[in-house]
Order: sequence, then C-alpha cells, then structure tokens
Amino acid sequence: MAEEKKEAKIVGFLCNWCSYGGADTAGVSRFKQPTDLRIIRVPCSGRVDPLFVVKALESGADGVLVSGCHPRDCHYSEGNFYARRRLEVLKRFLPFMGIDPNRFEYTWVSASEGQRWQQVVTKFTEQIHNLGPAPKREEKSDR
Amino acid sequence: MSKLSFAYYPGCSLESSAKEYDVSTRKVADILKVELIEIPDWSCCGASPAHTVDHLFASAVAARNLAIVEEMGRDTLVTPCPECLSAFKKAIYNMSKDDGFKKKVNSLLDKPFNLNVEAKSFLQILYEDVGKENISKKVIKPLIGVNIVPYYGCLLTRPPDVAQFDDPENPISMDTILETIGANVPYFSYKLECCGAAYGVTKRRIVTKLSGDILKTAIESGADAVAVACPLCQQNLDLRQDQINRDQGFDFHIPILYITQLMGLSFGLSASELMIDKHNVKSDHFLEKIEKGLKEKEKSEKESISSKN
Amino acid sequence: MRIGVFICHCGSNIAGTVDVKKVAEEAKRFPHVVYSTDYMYTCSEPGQLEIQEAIKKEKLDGVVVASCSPRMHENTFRRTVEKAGLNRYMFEMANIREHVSWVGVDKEANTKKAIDLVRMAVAKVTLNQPLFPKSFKVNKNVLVIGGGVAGMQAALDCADGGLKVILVEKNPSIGGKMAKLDKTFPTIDCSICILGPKMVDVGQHENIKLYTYSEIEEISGYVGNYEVKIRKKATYVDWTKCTGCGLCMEKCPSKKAFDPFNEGIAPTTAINIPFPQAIPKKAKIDPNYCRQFIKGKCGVCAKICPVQAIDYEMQDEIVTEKVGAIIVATGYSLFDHTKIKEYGAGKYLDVITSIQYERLLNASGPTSGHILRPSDNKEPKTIVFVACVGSRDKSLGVPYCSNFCCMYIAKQAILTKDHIPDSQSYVFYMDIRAPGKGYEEFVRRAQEEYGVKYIRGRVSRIFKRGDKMVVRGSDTLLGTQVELEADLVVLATGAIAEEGARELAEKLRISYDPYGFYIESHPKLRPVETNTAGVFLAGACQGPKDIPASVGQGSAAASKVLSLFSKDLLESDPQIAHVNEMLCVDCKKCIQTCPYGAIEEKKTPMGKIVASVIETVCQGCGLCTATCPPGAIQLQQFTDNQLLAEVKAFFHA
Amino acid sequence: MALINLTTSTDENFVNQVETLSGQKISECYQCGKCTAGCPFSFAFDYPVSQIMRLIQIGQKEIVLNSKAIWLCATCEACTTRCPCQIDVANVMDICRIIARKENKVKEKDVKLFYDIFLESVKKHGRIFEIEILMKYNLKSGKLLTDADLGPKILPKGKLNFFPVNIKGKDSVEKIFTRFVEGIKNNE
Ligand SMILES: Cc1cc2nc3c(=O)[nH]c(=O)nc-3n(C[C@H](O)[C@H](O)[C@H](O)COP(=O)(O)OP(=O)(O)OC[C@H]3O[C@@H](n4cnc5c(N)ncnc54)[C@H](O)[C@@H]3O)c2cc1C
Ligand SMILES: Cc1cc2nc3c(=O)[nH]c(=O)nc-3n(C[C@H](O)[C@H](O)[C@H](O)COP(=O)(O)OP(=O)(O)OC[C@H]3O[C@@H](n4cnc5c(N)ncnc54)[C@H](O)[C@@H]3O)c2cc1C
Ligand code: SF4
Ligand code: SF4
Ligand code: SF4
Ligand code: SF4
Ligand code: SF4
Ligand code: SF4
Ligand code: SF4
Ligand code: SF4
Repeated sequence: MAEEKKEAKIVGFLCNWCSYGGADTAGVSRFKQPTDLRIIRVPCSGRVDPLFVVKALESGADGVLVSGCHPRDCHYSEGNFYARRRLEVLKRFLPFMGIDPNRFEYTWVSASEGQRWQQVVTKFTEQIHNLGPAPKREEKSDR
Repeated sequence: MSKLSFAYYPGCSLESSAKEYDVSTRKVADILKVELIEIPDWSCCGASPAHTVDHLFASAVAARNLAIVEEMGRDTLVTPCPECLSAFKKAIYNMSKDDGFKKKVNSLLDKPFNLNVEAKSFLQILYEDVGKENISKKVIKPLIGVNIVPYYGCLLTRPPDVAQFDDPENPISMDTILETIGANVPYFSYKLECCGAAYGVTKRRIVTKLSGDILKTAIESGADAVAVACPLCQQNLDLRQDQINRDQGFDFHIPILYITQLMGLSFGLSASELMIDKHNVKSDHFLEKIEKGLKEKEKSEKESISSKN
Repeated sequence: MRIGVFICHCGSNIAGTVDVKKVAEEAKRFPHVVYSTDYMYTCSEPGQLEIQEAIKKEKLDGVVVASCSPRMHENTFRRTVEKAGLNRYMFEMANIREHVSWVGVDKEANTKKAIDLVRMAVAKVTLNQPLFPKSFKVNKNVLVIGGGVAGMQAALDCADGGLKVILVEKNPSIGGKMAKLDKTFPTIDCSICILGPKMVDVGQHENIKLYTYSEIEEISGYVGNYEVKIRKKATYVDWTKCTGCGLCMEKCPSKKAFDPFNEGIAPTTAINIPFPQAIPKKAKIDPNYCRQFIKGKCGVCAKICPVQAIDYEMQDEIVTEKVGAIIVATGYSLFDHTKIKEYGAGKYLDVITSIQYERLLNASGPTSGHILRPSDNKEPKTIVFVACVGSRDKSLGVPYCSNFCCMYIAKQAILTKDHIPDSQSYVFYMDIRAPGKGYEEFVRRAQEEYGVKYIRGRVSRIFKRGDKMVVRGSDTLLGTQVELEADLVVLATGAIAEEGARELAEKLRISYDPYGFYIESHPKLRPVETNTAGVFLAGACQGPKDIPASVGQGSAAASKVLSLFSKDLLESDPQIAHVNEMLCVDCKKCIQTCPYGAIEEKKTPMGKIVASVIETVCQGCGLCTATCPPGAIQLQQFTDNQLLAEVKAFFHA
Repeated sequence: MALINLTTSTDENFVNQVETLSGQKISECYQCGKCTAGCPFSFAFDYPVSQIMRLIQIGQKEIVLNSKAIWLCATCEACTTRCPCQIDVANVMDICRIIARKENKVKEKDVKLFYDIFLESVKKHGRIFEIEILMKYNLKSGKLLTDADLGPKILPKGKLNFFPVNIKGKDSVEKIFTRFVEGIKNNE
C-alpha cells in the first residue's frame, strides 16, 4: 500500500444552533467523514472574529472552515449576515497576507442537514489535502 | 424577426424511406424564411443500436457530426428526426456532465467536439424561434373542418433533463401549431405512448399492438388524421397500418401526416409537392374534407358580409 | 487551577472506535489537569457521582467531560458539578461521540482527534469564570399561533390552568383542517361533532382572547417578555355589531366567489360566513369578488344588514400584545397536485384531492353529503384512490411520508361504501402505514368488511377515455401493468409545510427543516420545545401528524408553558456580553451592531461614557464582541481569549 | 419462479458494475412499480422493468442478463421521466444490455442481429443503407419473409435508394469503430 496520508490541521468554527447541530445530526446518522477537522463551538457565526481565522492560519492551520445558519434562518436573526460580510472581506484580504484564500471557506449548514455537513467536511478536507500542508510561517505572536 | 439560419441534419431515414419529411421540412422552412444549411458529409447518428453497444461509442458516432457543425461556425444543429435529436442531445448531455467522458469520446474522433453546439428539433425551431404569430401569417388555406390529433412519440420531450423542450407529460407544441394552421385538435390521451419504435422488423407483433392502440385511440377521439414529427412513428402508423389491421382485427384507414406536410398544405402547397401521395394510407378523403371546410367558411363569410350590408 | 477530565465510553458508542483509556492517560499530561479517568456511562447516576466525588476529593475547580454533544448533556453535567459546589460554568464538554466516534472509522485517527478535542476543552475551561444568573419577572400571558385542533387544545389547557391566552388565527374562523373533515379515523366519529364544542369553548373562555383573520406582524423580546404585533386584517364588517344572521349572504349578488373552506369545489358569496359552525360566526367580504370593490357599485349588504355592520372603508389594524411564551400550532398545507402532469395537472374535473373528497362526503358540504362527481354530478360507482401523491417522491422534492394519508384513504373508502353500497373502491398504494392503536385493524376492516381492493403499485398515468378516467398503474405483487376505468379518482395529496411557515419561523427565530417543518429541540426527549427559549410547538407544523398526535402535542406544549410559568421569576442566561469599561472608547460600533438593542451608553462614576449591556435583553450572540475594535466588549464564556486558547491548544500539542 | 438461493447466487460485483456504468444508485429504487406501470413494453417483457431493478438489487446477474426484457426495452424513457426516485431506469436497462452483449448472453438474438447489421451498414457507408439492412437481416435471421408485404407498398413510391450513399469521410466513421474496439482490447 501507498504511504498513509498525513492528516491536515483544520479548524472549524460552528454556530451552536445550526451547523453544530448539523454536525451532530451527521454523527447521529453515522455519516462518515475525514478525521482532520477539529470543531470549535461558537454561539453564532457572527461571533467569529476574522482575526481568529487569521490567527489560526498563522499559527499552523492548513485550513479554516466557518459554518453558520442559512441566510434568514439565523437564531439571532441577522448574525450570519454580519458574518458573511466580514468573512467575505477577509477572503479577499487573505492573499495580501500571503495566505491562499482557498484555505478558508465559509458555508451554511442547518441543524437538519447532516448529509450536507458530511459533504462540506469531505469536500473541504479534500481541498486542503490538494493544497498540501500550509507553508511554515514565522510565528510572531508566540514565544 | 432577424433571419434564422441553422446547420441542418436530415438523418438517414429522411434520405430514403422518409423523403417526404425532408422535402416538406425544407419547403416549410423556405416559406418561413428559415435557412437550413445541410451539414457537409454528415454521417449516421447511431440511433438506438449504438447505445446498446456502449455509451462512449454512441456518443462518438453522434459527435462526429456535432464537430462538423462546430467547424461550420454554427452553434445549433437542427434535425427533424427525434431519434437523431436524442442521440445528439444525449451525447452533448453526457459529455458536458463528465469531462473524463468527453475526453474519451474525443479520443475516438478525428476531430474533437468541444461542446459549442446545441441540438434542437425542427419542431422546437418552429414553436420557439419562429413562433405561432409568424406561422399564422403564412396560412392561406387554413385546415378548417378537420380534426387532427398530434402524436409526439417518446423522445421529443423525454427525458426532460436531456430534452429540455415542451412539457414531458403533456406537450403542446404540435397542438399549438395545428390550431394555428386552422385545424381542430381534439383531446388525445395517447400523445406520448410509444409506437413500438424500431422493433418493426424484429418484433412486429409488439409494434402492431402498440401502434394499433394509438390508432384506435386517435379514431375514438374523432381524428381525421394523425400529425407526427418522427419518421419511425410515421412508418409504424402508416406503412404498417395494414399489418396492424391484420394482426389486431381492425379496419383503419387514417392518414398519418408529418406536421410539416400539414403546415405546407395550410401555406397553399399542393399535396403532391409535399409528397403526401407517397404515403401508404391515402389522404384523398381528408384533403377533400379540408376543401369542403374551406368552401363552407367562404360561403358563411360571404353571407355574413351580405347580411351586414 | 485544578482540572478533572472524564472520558466517557458510552458503552461501545465511543469506546468502539476511540481508545478512551489512552485519551484519559494523555489528558493527565495537559496543563492544570490533576485528575483524569474514563467511565462506561458518565451520564448515569454512578457516573455523575464519580465526578462529584472527584471534585471534592481532588479539590477540582474545573471539569471537562469528553462524551456526547453538549446539545445533549451540557445541562446534565452543569447540574452535576453545581451539586458538588462548583460554579456550573466552570465546566466544558468535548464532543467525542457525534463528532468523532460516530463519523470516523480509523481508531487511531479518532483517538488522536479525541485527544486534541480534550486538550482544547481543557485550555478553554482554564479561562472560564464563574457566572451568576440574574432573575427577572415573567409575563404570564401566552400567545398561541394557529387555531387548528392542536392550537385550540393548547389554548384551552393553558386557559384552564389560569393563564391568559391570546389566540391568533389567520382564517376568519378557528377549526383548522379538522373542521373540514367529514368523519375521522379510526373511530369514524363525526369531525365537527367533536370539534364544534371545543371551538365554542375557545370562543367563550374568559381567559382566551381570540384574534381571527389576523396574522403575526412582528415579534420582539425574549422568554418571559415578548412583545407581539398582530395585524387584524380588514373584514369590511364590524364584528362588534355583526350577529352572524346570514342575511347578507342570502342577498349578495356576487355568487361565484372562491370558497376556500370547500376547497373550491363549490362557489360562495362575496360576503360570507365560512361555515355554519364557524367561531366566531361573523361575516367577511372578499374584495376580490365583491362588486362594491370591483365595480364601485352594489352596496346591497350594507342596505340589508339589520345592524349596519358593513364598513367598506375598513382598514387593517395593528394591535400589540405582551406575552411570556409562545405556542406555534400553524399546521400544514397540502401538496399542489397541479404540479403532477401525468395525473392531469388538475385539469380533469373528476380527478380530485382527498380534502375535496372530505367536503363531498360531508353532510354540511356543498353536495349535502351526496357523493357526486364534479363533471356531471353523477354518482360514481368505481372510485380509485391513489396514495402517496406528492409524498415519498424525491423527484417532487417531498421524500418524506405524510403520515396520515394511508389512514384517511381507508376511512374515505369505508365511507364511500356506506354512502354508495353498490360502489367499488380501489386503492393504489406502496406500503400501508398504520402503526397507531386500532389502525391496522381499521385498514383490515376496509379490505375485509368493505371489500376495498388494495393494489400494491404506483400509478403512472391518469387520462380520459369517454366519460371514464383511466388509471394506469402496476400491481407489483403480480408483476404486471394494470388499468382501471374509474368514475372518480381521489388523489391522497401529501402534507407540506404551511405556506408562510418559513417567514413565521424567521420572525420567531426558530429553525425549520428543508421542507419547512419546524425543528424541535430534540426529536425524542424535547419534542415540543424549540431551541428558542419560550417558544413551543404543537401539531402538524412540526411534521405531518394525525389528530390524536396533534392534540397530544397541544396538551404537551401547554403543560410546558404551565411549568415554565410556575415560577414568578426566571433566571437569565449569564453567558452574555460584558463591557470592560477601561478599554471601551465609546465608538458605538457595538450599539449599531446588536440585533436586540441590548447595548446602551452610560456614564461611569468617573464620568466616562461607555457602552453598557442590558443584561435581560442581551441574547449572547457575540456579534458585538466580533465588532469591538479594542476588544472591550466580551461575550462571557466565549471570550476572545477562550476561543483563541482553543485554537492554540490544537496547534501546540 | 424457481427458488433463488440468495446465499450462493447474490453477485455484489454485478450490482457495483451496473451502478458504476449507469451512474445510478440501484438501492434508491423502492419498488413502487411506477416504471412498470408506464412501460409500453410491459406486456411483452418476461420480467417487468421494476422487477429487473429488483433483480439487480439482489445481485441476480444471470436472470437479468438472460432476460428478454433488457432487449425489448425501446429506450422510450417513460420510466426515467416518471421514476419518483429520479433513477435513470432506461439507462440501467441499456447498461444491462451492454453487459449482456459483452458477456455474450443475448436472449433476443434477432434484436441484437438487427442492431449489428445496422451498425455494420454505418461502418461501411457512413450512413445506413436501408434495403441492404433489411435483406441481410432476412437472410441471417432465417426469417426470409420479414416485411415482404411492405415491399409492394414502398418500392413503387421511389423513395428508397437502391444504391448506398457512401459519404466522403466514411473512413473517419470507420475509425470510430476501430478505435473503440482497440480501446476495449487495450483495457483487457
Ligand atoms: C383529507 C384528510 C383527511 C384527514 N382525516 C383525518 C382523520 O380522519 N383522522 C385524523 O386523526 N386526522 C386526519 N387528518 C389529519 C388532520 O387534518 C391533522 O392531523 C390535523 O388537522 C392537524 O391539526 P393542526 O392543528 O396541527 O393543523 P391545522 O388543522 O392545519 O390547523 C392549523 C391552523 O393554523 C392556522 N395558521 C396557519 N398559519 C398561520 C399563521 N401564520 N398565523 C395564524 N394562523 C395560522 C391555519 O389557518 C389553521 O387554522 C386528515 C387530513 C386530510 C388532509
Ligand atoms: C427492541 C426494541 C427496540 C426499540 N428501539 C427504539 C428506538 O430505537 N427508538 C424509539 O423511539 N423507540 C424504540 N423502542 C420503543 C421504546 O422502547 C418505547 O417507546 C419506550 O420504552 C416507551 O416508554 P414507556 O416509558 O412508555 O414504557 P417502558 O419503557 O416500558 O417503561 C415502563 C416502566 O414502568 C414500570 N412498570 C410497569 N408496571 C408497573 C407497575 N405496576 N408499577 C410500577 N412500575 C411499573 C416498568 O418496569 C418500566 O420501568 C424499542 C423497543 C424495542 C422492544
Ligand atoms: S454522557 Fe453522553 S456519551 Fe456518555 S454515556 Fe451518556 S449519552 Fe453516552
Ligand atoms: S353582516 Fe349583518 S347581515 Fe351579515 S351576518 Fe352580520 S349581521 Fe347579518
Ligand atoms: S357589496 Fe359586495 S359583498 Fe355586499 S352584497 Fe354587494 S357584492 Fe355582495
Ligand atoms: S401515509 Fe401512506 S399514503 Fe401517506 S405518504 Fe405515507 S405511505 Fe404514502
Ligand atoms: S452578545 Fe452583544 S450583540 Fe449579541 S445580543 Fe448581547 S449585546 Fe447584543
Ligand atoms: S464597540 Fe467596543 S469600544 Fe465601541 S462602544 Fe462598544 S464596547 Fe465600546
Ligand atoms: S419507478 Fe423508480 S423507484 Fe419505482 S420501481 Fe421503478 S425504478 Fe424503482
Ligand atoms: S425505457 Fe424501456 S423499460 Fe423504460 S418504459 Fe421504455 S421500454 Fe420500458
């Protein structure tokens, strides 16, 4: 057999109400997924400060995924609109920081969409594997 | 309306057993100012035999022609034959869905096909591009007083993902055209039932049963004639009508005419120009009925004018 | 800090694909961890006791449980640690079941992932702060949206329990679908005979305030303190005057108005009382058909009305109500069969829907309970029922089962035989779903006693032959094609979400599934709660269900509200934003961002103007935190530091 | 139907083969029978199309490949158009035919023969030569009088060509055939 694929380091910020529930639904339905992703629960995708994404990518993440409720379906009515606006700006900004914007993705998954979550994780993980490990960056914040 | 012009693919049947369809299509196109430029050195589309061998192979046989159309610098292939249409549409559909498939198809071809051509039936051109307003402008002898049922067959609208034309369960394009040229179109529940397709030679009993059901329903609907848009349907319903009568114990004599022939009649062309006399079942009675209908209409118009005065 | 870590096996649910022992071992090496163990079922009583003992023995001041989703057991364990004297927010969960053991097959990779997640949770809990909820007063009125059988039951139970109920129904009368039905399975009692008295109770209950022909305009606030704007649509009749005498209906010259109550099988008058048992029994003008509105002249009803109730100038009115909880009972709609072309797309008069058939069967329906087919008013002898029309059909976007059609088909077939003894009914079905008490027996009776012929196969096409409807289907048990010539075809159209369900969900901030049905908090354990505190569900708005289940849920939702209101004070969630007044520069960005208007300005004792969070209003979304330039406003329990600590813990193993 | 021993006769590879070649998920079929209900050829099939789907589900390769149904299906697309599970049923039938052809299991010899003669004509001329096809079929199938009654009806009309139309680029058509056959050989 060929050598084992090394796991990528992927962080996911998921809103508590929709996407985290969607990931739970995927679990309850036993929808198999790649194991690279680590999920961090936030109340709302609007809570995700673009800085988190940048910090994660700078401190060694190969990919960052943010997932929230579908537009108009936000538990906090408009949090995901804020998130979308901010994160879209971020995506355009990443290249200027020397980061491949494909390492960051923003998506919507509702609590009932276990299957969709499975697809999102599988696709994003594949995308990150295709990009390969993130180039080593000089770490400013730590040490 | 800017002048319409298309790459034209007649197909093998239209060169021989279904010459009437080719001739009437070209005449009607001419009158409607639709330019049909025959695809140079076109080859057989592969029809149904090809896809029973392999889908790659079938697509390649069809795509050779599509590649020529590309070379002509045209973006639309038009064919009157639904069987050919289906072969082209499926090739385009499968190739555009799957890049690997496309590459493999092109590896079988001398000249690759790059998906820059779409395929349409001549019926679709009539219905969507020419439109009923423009058709009605050319009608000088409306088909008054006759009942015609449209028979679409299987492939013009199915499967809907591939065909992308008209309603897959209740198509109305031919109905609309027939009404536009003055015919009366009764309710016909067998618009889409299969006629038995290409099994005429190998499984005659199947064809005479299925086609027999279609004819029976048409006659029960009060039809004087059946309009078709497919050479195979025409052959099964017309050429095999005596076989049907023999196998099924019927005694039907109902003319089966191409939609283009019926349009040609309404545009004032003669039955022989449209090769209506080349069909198996005679249309004389049907044609007489049209003449009678026309005369009656003229008479009643005259009367109403004189009564107004 | 002294942190304890508890790794759960969940039987073999986790332990089957995660090396839990190894995770517990590894955790011992994380900073601040002084105790780490694994246990078979952590949420069981002994499991919880073990946590409590460890807190005491090891003097823990932070606990991490790695087990299922926090959406499942966070509250369980918070109570556990609280009982052992720890603040309930000094606790974190790592989800190693739904997010690890159930979705990954590679045990080694799963174990590694579980270790990472535990490390991240430990890093976070290290930065947790004790939080303390505040209490606030509850408004004990309840809003019920939807006056079908589920909403009525909920309203009556709440009202009987002493709560003031505001019931909003969008139609002119309450009653919902059940008011249209003839008889109901499985007992075949007359629908309106059992529903009518309930409707009267709702109409007369001193604790119920009824707004019919009204819709929710806007909802603001939070559990215990909602403010609701209700649009009372113009009826053009002053209901304080109208006595329901019906004179206007008799004289109205516009007699071709669409009658939604009769599902369009017979027309009604432009001014009408929807049905004889309507509550409230008041008239209403349909301006789409009224000549006064269309042509500007008529005025017959105004002249005839003995109490001068008619008011052509009437406008919609918005009223505001304050409530502490909301029960949503908006029911369902039926699949539009005109989308199914192969069944005639609604063009054949003698192919009707099941709800239309209920009206034909109904003694107070347009045919006075005589089954007459629409095309020629003849009595049909051969009736074909088609099951699963617009249900269990991926191609139409409705893959789910509509739950009650199998049963009402059996009912309608039985009733058909009662009405027309020499008739023969056929049912095309795929499966018979009859799992309720007495249901299977009921379906068997239809076949054995009433001679209904069930054919296992789907219908491919319906078309006309002479004056018959030809139904072409298959009998898959025989493996053949079959054809029937029917006088009347009844399509069992499936249940779909009520139109407007999605818009209402957005106003309520509750979630809905891809089909528009509302999502409950937990499908088994919290079936009538939503994820929004104070909003409950009842009836078919949550998913297709029959009357017994709808009524059961109505009562369940009411009891949830009653128990919520059993306290005078509610505790607010302390996971809310908090301003560090030293850092705030009064840029007001947070104030502009907060969707709840939960932030105001205030002056500190030092005279500095800063942002300040209104604790009862803040919902804890954290939008402000992500907005604040100096990081002055922090969402507690989800601060920048806490989240970044999680991120770091992942990368710096 | 004879007893089917599911332990010994279930062929999962066949299920996979059909699924891969057709791109359809066979397990999605819930046996509603709508395809059979609308199939114009049901009356002539030995197994109605929904049963073919079922037989594929339980891996009954031999029964499926030896059925008449797969050869009598006319690809009319009624089943594909109406399947509530959005399965391209006609495509599945087509794939079964292709597999049967590859494995030389052809229940309806005449149908295959006709297809082969048809394609031969395409290969030879670039277009089909109707009279040649009919004559060859009659000879090879041994059914000499097939459609003999139609001759007098059609020949006098002068529509049929008595000589084949050989297109200029007929070798480019022939190459499609040869490259395709080579491709198969190379894969094997
Ligand atoms: C043909 C047929 C026969 C049936 N027969 C039976 C039977 O015999 N036995 C049985 O147990 N079940 C039967 N059922 C099922 C039964 O109809 C349902 O179980 C029941 O109606 C569900 O009640 P509900 O209150 O949840 O919804 P509904 O009856 O749909 O009531 C919902 C109410 O909410 C209102 N509403 C909707 N949206 C809003 C809004 N935004 N604002 C305000 N109000 C709103 C609606 O106008 C309606 O009055 C049958 C169903 C059909 C289609
Ligand atoms: C094999 C199997 C698998 C199942 N899987 C699922 C599933 O996956 N999902 C699902 O939703 N449902 C499932 N169920 C159904 C599920 O078990 C029931 O829905 C559920 O247990 C019903 O709960 P209950 O409290 O009403 O009854 P029970 O669970 O039966 O509880 C009744 C309790 O009352 C006690 N009791 C009885 N008589 C007396 C008495 N006289 N005095 C005092 N105590 C008494 C009993 O000892 C018992 O503890 C399954 C059932 C079976 C058999
Ligand atoms: S805590 Fe969660 S994971 Fe552990 S036994 Fe209980 S349900 Fe299972
Ligand atoms: S509006 Fe007047 S006439 Fe009509 S029902 Fe009411 S009281 Fe009677
Ligand atoms: S004014 Fe309108 S509602 Fe009143 S009687 Fe005339 S048509 Fe009927
Ligand atoms: S209840 Fe019966 S008829 Fe209704 S969708 Fe389910 S299976 Fe079909
Ligand atoms: S967290 Fe901030 S934005 Fe969200 S509700 Fe509270 S104060 Fe408003
Ligand atoms: S955004 Fe931050 S700095 Fe600006 S007012 Fe709000 S808390 Fe103060
Ligand atoms: S219609 Fe589709 S789902 Fe139904 S039996 Fe045929 S293939 Fe299966
Ligand atoms: S495509 Fe074949 S199987 Fe499908 S309906 Fe047509 S003849 Fe029957």
